[in-house]
Amino acid sequence: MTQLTMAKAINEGLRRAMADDPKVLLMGEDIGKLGGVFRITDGLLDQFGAQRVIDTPLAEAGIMGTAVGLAFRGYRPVVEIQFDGFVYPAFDQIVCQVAKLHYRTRGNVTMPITIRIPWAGGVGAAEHHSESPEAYFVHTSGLRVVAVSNPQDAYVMLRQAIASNDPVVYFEPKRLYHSKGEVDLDADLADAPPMGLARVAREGSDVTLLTYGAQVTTALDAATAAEDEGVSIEVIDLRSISPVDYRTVTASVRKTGRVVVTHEAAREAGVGAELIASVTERCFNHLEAAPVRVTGHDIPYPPAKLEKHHLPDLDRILDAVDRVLDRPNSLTGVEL
Amino acid sequence: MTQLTMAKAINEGLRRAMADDPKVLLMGEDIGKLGGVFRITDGLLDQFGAQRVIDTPLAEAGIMGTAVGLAFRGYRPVVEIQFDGFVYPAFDQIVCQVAKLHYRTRGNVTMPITIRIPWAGGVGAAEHHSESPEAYFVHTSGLRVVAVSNPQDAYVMLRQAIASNDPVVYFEPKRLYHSKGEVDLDADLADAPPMGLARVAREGSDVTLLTYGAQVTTALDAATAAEDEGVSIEVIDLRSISPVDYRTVTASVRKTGRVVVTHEAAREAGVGAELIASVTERCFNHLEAAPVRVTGHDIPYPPAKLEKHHLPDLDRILDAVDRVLDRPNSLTGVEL
Amino acid sequence: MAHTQTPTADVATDIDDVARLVTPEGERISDPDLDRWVEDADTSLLQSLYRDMVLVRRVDTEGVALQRQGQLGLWAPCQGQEAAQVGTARAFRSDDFVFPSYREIGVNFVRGAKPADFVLAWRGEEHSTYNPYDINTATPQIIIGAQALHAVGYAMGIQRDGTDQVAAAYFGDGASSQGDVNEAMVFASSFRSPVVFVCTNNQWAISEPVTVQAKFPIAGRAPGFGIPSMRVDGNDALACLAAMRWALDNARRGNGPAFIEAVTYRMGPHTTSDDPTRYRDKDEVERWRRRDPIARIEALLRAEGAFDEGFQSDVAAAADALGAGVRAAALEATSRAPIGVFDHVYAEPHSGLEEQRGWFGAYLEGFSTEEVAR
Amino acid sequence: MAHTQTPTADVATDIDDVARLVTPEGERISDPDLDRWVEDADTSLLQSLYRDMVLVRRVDTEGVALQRQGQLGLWAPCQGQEAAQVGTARAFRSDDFVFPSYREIGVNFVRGAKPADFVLAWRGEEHSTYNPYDINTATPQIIIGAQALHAVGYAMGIQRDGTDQVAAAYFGDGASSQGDVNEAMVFASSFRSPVVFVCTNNQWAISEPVTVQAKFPIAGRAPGFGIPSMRVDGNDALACLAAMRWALDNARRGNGPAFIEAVTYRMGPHTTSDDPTRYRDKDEVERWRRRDPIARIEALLRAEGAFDEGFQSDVAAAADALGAGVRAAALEATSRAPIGVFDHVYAEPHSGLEEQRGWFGAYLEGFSTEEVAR
Ligand SMILES: Cc1ncc(C[n+]2csc(CCOP(=O)(O)OP(=O)(O)O)c2C)c(N)n1
Ligand SMILES: Cc1ncc(C[n+]2csc(CCOP(=O)(O)OP(=O)(O)O)c2C)c(N)n1
Ligand SMILES: [Mg+2]
Ligand SMILES: [Mg+2]
Repeated sequence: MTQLTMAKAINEGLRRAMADDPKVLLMGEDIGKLGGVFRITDGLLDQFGAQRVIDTPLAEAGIMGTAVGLAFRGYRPVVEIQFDGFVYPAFDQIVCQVAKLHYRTRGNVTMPITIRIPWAGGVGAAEHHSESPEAYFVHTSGLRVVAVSNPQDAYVMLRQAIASNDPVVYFEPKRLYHSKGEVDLDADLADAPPMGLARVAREGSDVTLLTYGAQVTTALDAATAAEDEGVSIEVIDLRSISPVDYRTVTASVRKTGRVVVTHEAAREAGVGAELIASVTERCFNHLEAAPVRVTGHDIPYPPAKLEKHHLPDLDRILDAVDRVLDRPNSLTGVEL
Repeated sequence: MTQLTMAKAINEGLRRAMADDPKVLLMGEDIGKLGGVFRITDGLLDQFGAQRVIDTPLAEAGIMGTAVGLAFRGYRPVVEIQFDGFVYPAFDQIVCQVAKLHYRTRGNVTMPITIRIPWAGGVGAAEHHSESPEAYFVHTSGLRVVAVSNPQDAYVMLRQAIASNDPVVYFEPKRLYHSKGEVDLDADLADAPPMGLARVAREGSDVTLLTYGAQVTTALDAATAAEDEGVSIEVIDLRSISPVDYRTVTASVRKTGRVVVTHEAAREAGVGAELIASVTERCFNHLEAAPVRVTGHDIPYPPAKLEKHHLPDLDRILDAVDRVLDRPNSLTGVEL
Repeated sequence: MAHTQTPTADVATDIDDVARLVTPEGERISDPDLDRWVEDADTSLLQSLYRDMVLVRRVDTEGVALQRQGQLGLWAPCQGQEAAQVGTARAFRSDDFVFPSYREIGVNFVRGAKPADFVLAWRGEEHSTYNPYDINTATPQIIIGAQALHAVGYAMGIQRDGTDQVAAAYFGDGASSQGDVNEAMVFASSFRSPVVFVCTNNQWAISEPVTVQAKFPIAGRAPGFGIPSMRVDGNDALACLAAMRWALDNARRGNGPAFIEAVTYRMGPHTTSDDPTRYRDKDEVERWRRRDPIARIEALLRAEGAFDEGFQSDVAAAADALGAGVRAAALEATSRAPIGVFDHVYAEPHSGLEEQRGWFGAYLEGFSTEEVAR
Repeated sequence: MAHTQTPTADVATDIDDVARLVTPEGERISDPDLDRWVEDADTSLLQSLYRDMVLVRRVDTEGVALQRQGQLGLWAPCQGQEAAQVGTARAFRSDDFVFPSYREIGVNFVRGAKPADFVLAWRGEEHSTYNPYDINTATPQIIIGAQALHAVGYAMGIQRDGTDQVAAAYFGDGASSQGDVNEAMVFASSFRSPVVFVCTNNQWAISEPVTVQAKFPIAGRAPGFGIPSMRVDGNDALACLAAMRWALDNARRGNGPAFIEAVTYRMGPHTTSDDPTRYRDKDEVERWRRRDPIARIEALLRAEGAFDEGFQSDVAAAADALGAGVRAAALEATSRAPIGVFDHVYAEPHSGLEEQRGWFGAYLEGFSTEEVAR
């Protein structure tokens, strides 16, 4: 076990995947000499050379489209999108090609492409640098979508994503890049929990709190705070948001009967909507209260000085917990 | 009142909007001499000239980006995307520019752009020609999204969309283009129901069936069939899927206590997820059963000969109705 | 370079400003750029080009007929473009990899597509039939221009593998406007990748004449990206073969990408759903009919005394057999079972989809039981 | 045109292959293409160019300082690019409409941006401050290349209004790779719209040298699209002014788009978050320091005897005042109230958002009551 930041854990995950399989290539803007704007690819150009760590022209559709061609040729491209807000020029190639080619070719062509996206807010960034676009990919059949919350998962799940023969969108919460944790660098993928499995990050009995990515930290903080008030929250780190591990989720909900979901992305047709719809469908008779979402507002990401009023924080989560527990909360008396 | 096909009603809506406001322009591929591949713009080039009916180069990002520039200049572009599956190259301009410019400029710049999308399946088309991408836009803050189900709405709501100072994505169900209905061509927009209002398409008391677009027809057929079995279904045509008229929706759900949602789009993080999450949140104590979705599978749109096994039809809807009524259904005994 | 650059002359619509080896009348002429690439062009090569084009036209005619008879949902005819497709495609090695668009019937024919491969997708049975690796040809692309990038990426893979293969992308004049095609030129130039872009300028993108996309020759764009280009008579199979050999050789020798604009004409509608009388003159079509690519080689062969009855009947027989094969493939097609819609979404087990497959299976079962019960 | 086109010479990195009116040493020279556009270039014009550049540099220095002091979240310095920005922007009429990128501090200064307009967005108070219609300049664009299309669309609007205004887009060498920029050239050429593309080739796109984007001069691309172009010394304010006047005049007279590549250098980091020592040589930076755009005009003015103390102290005072204004604007900034995040999402009432605003309002209220209660 080694103490690593999440950024370093991802770096090590890439290094290991490249060492294990010569078909693994990295592509992106500024990933070479600079090591990426977040230094995630630091040292990899030196170690693996310019044929495998490719600084591309500044064009995301171009990056994704050439990654598709490389996959046709048997390569396993790992694409870095520089920031969450710059994935949209590549959207057509992702939705129409990356996600559909295996289906289109009746399984003859695989698209083992990993799309790494430094992701979400809370870092005081400029416009387009704090987006949470995950629902777009969750809604896109043919993709898998994961979001990591700690260095160990970041390391293992990246390797799993790269090893997968399916395309995987891999979300890296920017605001956790510098957070540290134990990482087992020798982890054998065969022994590691599969990429699709959710993790009970904290056990609890009163309320199930579903989340992923950086919000796991916020959720755990909320659970600690709630404990002081005598409320026991079970926090589930989904890890994979498509598919979702409903076995773990429903087991928890059947136990608690109360559900709060939190994510940074906008609420409308977000991942939270899917979680609540699915949980309601699966656990209706166990629910004691309507599941509640705590999400970003349905607004464009606001200027940095205002982001704290947009991002769901501990207080907003606790307010929602009060709501599912039918205790006084901000919406008490408000008709929905 | 005149009997018109939906295609003709949309054509008349465009004609009227162009006649009313010289700032309204049409842009798209093949919309000039050809009148569009669905003939929706038939005759408009002749009537309004090439300065207002613009055959563009074959590049959707280009169309959307130049529409943004025209909006900056005070124009009201109505963009035709030739088929649902070709909107993705324009996604970046839609998400980062069209949806956000009003916010970014603190209201100084408006984006009165209408994006018309011939939409969804059931017409035996080739790949990429039967997509239901509406959830992507519903999840995008800053846009409004409507989906029409009959010629009268098509005519009035198109004019409302064009008159709106907000960007509106306007979905036209291809498989209803040739369906006919009464249209009041002299409709005064001031008297018409606002674009954001849902419509109770058929009253009923046992189950609320929420849908939009071409599925309204299927839903009404299902309601008729259910009546024979003594089940009274209230069908709500949402018309606007962002924002949703929850006043109308919750009034119905509070009455019936049972909800089925149907749409063609994939299930995961689709509009149905949002509807169920919101309805559950708003009407939990009135719900007698878990709301159920009947949607396209979470697969890429299948080849035409198989689309009937993908699209939710009358039988699948009735099966879901059985489920919310706790009557024997395909999932009886299946653990979710 | 000069600091100030003005565009080349506006000849986008000058269809005779092209490199050519056989005139529309069937006369063999010389071209300084092309000659060296077809020194082997003897009668038998010309005959085989002719033969391939006739067979391709037969596939096309059969496709249109099958669509009219309701056997196919749609068909995108390639009539008029046989030389551009067959001529260029014949220059490939079998281990080169080709990314075609939906209209490249002739390219796929040369690559080795089987009769069923031409019709089952248009029939709506499958999105695609052949295994791309069997004929080193990707599934025909419908998203305009997307495949140009795929070809560049594939070529980047070739570079990494150190082989002398070449990747190629086919796209239309309309596609030249797409960002993807331009980004493909940027990437190909930046990485000097072994890729050939073949832009089939058939004068139309559905109803839009090429002048909506380009007021200047499309071939003139590539050099700005550092890519040598050639504008060739797309109705001259020999010239197309020569140009493609030049481009492939250039790539194979490590000189990077090349661009070919094949100037030709879409004789038919865009697809069987299209009505070209709404937007183009009969005269234009008639003018191009006089440049027919098959008639041109036929005239040359006749002049050379190499168009005897034996040859003609051989070709006719092969065409008939192929046509019958295509027809049979359409008529004998069967559809996948309903539950088959779930096949091949993912390459590895997927808990969500497996569950949905189960639900739908239960539904189908219950449904059939019910049917039986009634 | 010739049927076969080979690219122009590989001079992407030849920074002296440019049109120029003032040498790096400050000598006024003649250029056959540019001379006629600056016949009015007397001392006072040169002084005012100098003055503007000094003021812009002061804004830039102040921005960097404010960021270092934690007053701004980020800053994208324009040092080294003052001539490319000021020189071109000075050619506009106030009723032309400009679409800048995030680095066009000098362009926005010339357009009339106020001190607060330079800092409040980087401070994170607002996405943008000025009303675009007040200075006929769009909000600086962060999505690389997107604004090129906006400028073309705006120019299409100008055409419809029948005025002789011009739209312009500024973007970088990196942006030249984006599909949007290339599509912008396609549309501009197709519609012959009055738009000028200014590509600021500052040699770097963050850590990537221009050779990743282009092995051949970027200015060489436009002619392939039918757009005349000019490659100009971007550190020569007079040459930039002249080139832009040529381009604007061309557009104003109805001849359609033009393209300018201003060859310059980003002296600083990409942004204050960047560490250029990781990817570029100090030597390169030093070489470019000797081509400083401000020093160059200063040398010329000195040679002309027009750089006396009075002028110098006037400029210094103006720069100090502007710097102080920028600083004050940052320090005095206040943030919107929390509920203000909901402002201006839609132009018209929106039931969903109003409801959410209400919920959040209730939450904020309850929260403050609670706070008080504790
Ligand atoms: C991204 C995208 N936009 C629009 C279309 C619809 N469409 C199909 S073919 C076509 C015209 C293509 O013209 P061209 O590139 O010249 O090829 P051709 O059909 O002439 O072979 C269009 C607009 C599409 N398939 N993909
Ligand atoms: C679509 C998109 N992709 C990536 C980025 C991240 N990014 C910001 S600036 C930049 C480099 C831009 O280089 P260039 O166009 O040369 O402009 P310069 O910064 O040199 O002025 C990159 C990659 C972005 N803002 N937008
Ligand atoms: Mg064409
Ligand atoms: Mg640059």
